[in-house]
Order: sequence, then C-alpha cells, then structure tokens
Amino acid sequence: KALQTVLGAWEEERSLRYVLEPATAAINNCEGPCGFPLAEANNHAILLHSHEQSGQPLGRSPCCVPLRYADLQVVELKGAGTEITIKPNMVATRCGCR
Amino acid sequence: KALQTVLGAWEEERSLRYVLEPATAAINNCEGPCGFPLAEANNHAILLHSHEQSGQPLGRSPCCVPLRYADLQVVELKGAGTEITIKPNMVATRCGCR
Amino acid sequence: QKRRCAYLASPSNALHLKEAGNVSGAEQLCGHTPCCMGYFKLGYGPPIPDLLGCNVVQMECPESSCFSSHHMENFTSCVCNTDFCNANLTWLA
Amino acid sequence: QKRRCAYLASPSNALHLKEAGNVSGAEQLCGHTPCCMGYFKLGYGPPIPDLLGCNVVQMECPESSCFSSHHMENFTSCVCNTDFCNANLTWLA
Repeated sequence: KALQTVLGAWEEERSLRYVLEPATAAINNCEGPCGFPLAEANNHAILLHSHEQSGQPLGRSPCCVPLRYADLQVVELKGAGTEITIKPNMVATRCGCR
Repeated sequence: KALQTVLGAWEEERSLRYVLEPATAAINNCEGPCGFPLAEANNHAILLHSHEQSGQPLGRSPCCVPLRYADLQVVELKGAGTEITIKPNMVATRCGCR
Repeated sequence: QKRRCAYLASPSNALHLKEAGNVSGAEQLCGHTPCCMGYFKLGYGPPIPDLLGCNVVQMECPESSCFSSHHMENFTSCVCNTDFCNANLTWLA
Repeated sequence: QKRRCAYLASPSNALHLKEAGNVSGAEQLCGHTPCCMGYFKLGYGPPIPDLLGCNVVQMECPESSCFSSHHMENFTSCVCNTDFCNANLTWLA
C-alpha cells in the first residue's frame, strides 16, 4: 500500500525515445499486500477479499496498484526541433487495492 | 488479462449486509500475468515493466486489475422499509495492467 | 405479450421503478422483464406489501407464484413469472 | 533575487514556457526556478539555439555554465544556475 520511490529511465522505451530531458525521474510504485482493512478499496476489491477470506479460491487476489498519476513535462525531439510536451500518467501518486 | 466470471455474495460484507436482493451476482475478476505486450497499459505500467526487463529489482510487478466497473442495482432495507439503491463499482467489466 | 405486475412504490422507489415499465394506478406493464417482484413486511396478519412492481434487480424468476421462507429483520421478498403474481406473498414459516 | 535567462521559443513552446516566468523580448524572469535551460542543434559552426528559457522540466542545475557532451540526433541541451548562462552552449566533443 505504500507509495515507493522508483527511478524510471526511458531511453529503451519506444514511445519515449525522443525525450531529451529529463532522462530520468522518480516514477514511483505501489507495493505491499492488500490485507484487512483494505486501503483505498472499492466495493469490488472488498468483495474479492471477502471471497478469499471465506475460503473460496480466487484466480487473483486484490493488488495494490496506482490509483492516481501525475503527468511529466518533458522536452522531446519532434520534426526539425525541440518541443515541450506533457507525457500523461508517468508518476504514481496514490495507491489503493483493486 | 482475461476477465473471469466470479460469483460474489455479500451477506458477510458490512456495507452490503442490508441488501435483500440480489443475494449473489457475477462480480468478475481480472486474472493473468502482465507480459509484453502489456494489455491496456498506461505509460507508468510500461515503465515499470521496462524497469524489470532491464534487470533492476521492482517491489511490485505490474498487475492485471479491473479498470472499469458496472454498478449493481439492489433492493435493501433502509429505515422502516425497502429501498432500491445503486451500489457502485460492484462488477469488473474491463481489465488492464497497472 | 408483456408481463403485468402489481405496483406499489414510495416516491423515491417510483423513480427507480419507472424505467422498468409504464405505471397505471396499481399496475405496471413491464418493458423488458418477464418477472414481477414483491417486497413484504411480516407481522401478525398477512404479509404487508412494501414495494411491488416489475423486477429491477439482476435475477431470474423460475416460479409462477410468490412465496418465501427467508426474511431479514422481518422483511421478505419474491420474484415470479405470471401476471400480478406479486400481489400477495405466501409465507412458508 | 530571481533568475534571468535567455529566451527563445516557437509559438507552441512559448505557451508552455509562459508559466515559468515573465518574458520580455529575448529575456525571461523565472518565477520559481533557479535554473536556465537551453536546447541547441549541433552543426558545423557554433551550436544553434532551438529553445531557451527558464527550466520547465524536473531536474536540478548544479552547473554554473552551459555545456554538454551528449546529443540525440544532433540535438543537445544543458541546464545551469547563473543569469543568462543558457545563451551559449559549449560542446565538449
């Protein structure tokens, strides 16, 4: 459930390969188990958890994932020059159980 | 990544304990690994995947979770009588990697 | 041939029930469901109707008449698949 | 004492750069960053400015002058922390 700092680098990433700056940034990750009481869970996550707790098999347990993201402003190569662009959903800012 | 049928029951669930009908419904679950190419992934999930692929340790791998839900209309006990209510985010309808 | 059900609803429930079919007095003509629903309060006399109409929750109606043997805080319910079957509930104690 | 940077931007970049500080001709007064940024194209002569202004991407500026030894398809960049330091880039081949 905790938001952990993770440094991302994207030179290998096809959709981000023309980014000049920044070369890296903290993108973060959500980690940790989804135990009771479920953090930031919705009805569905609560029901999945109940299902498991009652002893029934579940193909996937609730997972702690990012619920909210921040965009990242970058400068990338575009056509004949450099362009300031906003890349969406780059940095995890809030975690919850789904 | 596949949307799997899962039957939910909520008599044990505190927030749903006054629901008269339905007693159960298919709530579904998202299952499966998040391998390449990532299904329905956003920039952040792609970067987490890249991070792992490059050999760096990651506290949590991308997870296949519900991205969209349907609400469920129920009849529940409220005060002195029965009331038709909409319970939000009860049924998973779409999966993706986060 | 569309299902016809007994109809009884509080103002707030009436809003939700509207989409299930046209209401005419104490009767509702179901737009798309073959099921009538009935919610009743148990007491000393016969079960008292609390909410009646075309079924609006996700469930099948295999029975032709309205009966129940389960309750929650003295409220019970049924779904059934014949015209006006929800007008009365038979309580199987 | 706010940072002052050399300023040069295409119309679309100017929109994004606006929020970084007031522009006055070929000069920008930074609202909140101590860093100037410069993006240059390498060629036969001195590096040609492509985008200059107050820094708008998430990064520190530990250097007082503008230099670089890396490029991507002949475009290079720097950030630096003194007034107008981004007016020229020194290319370290």
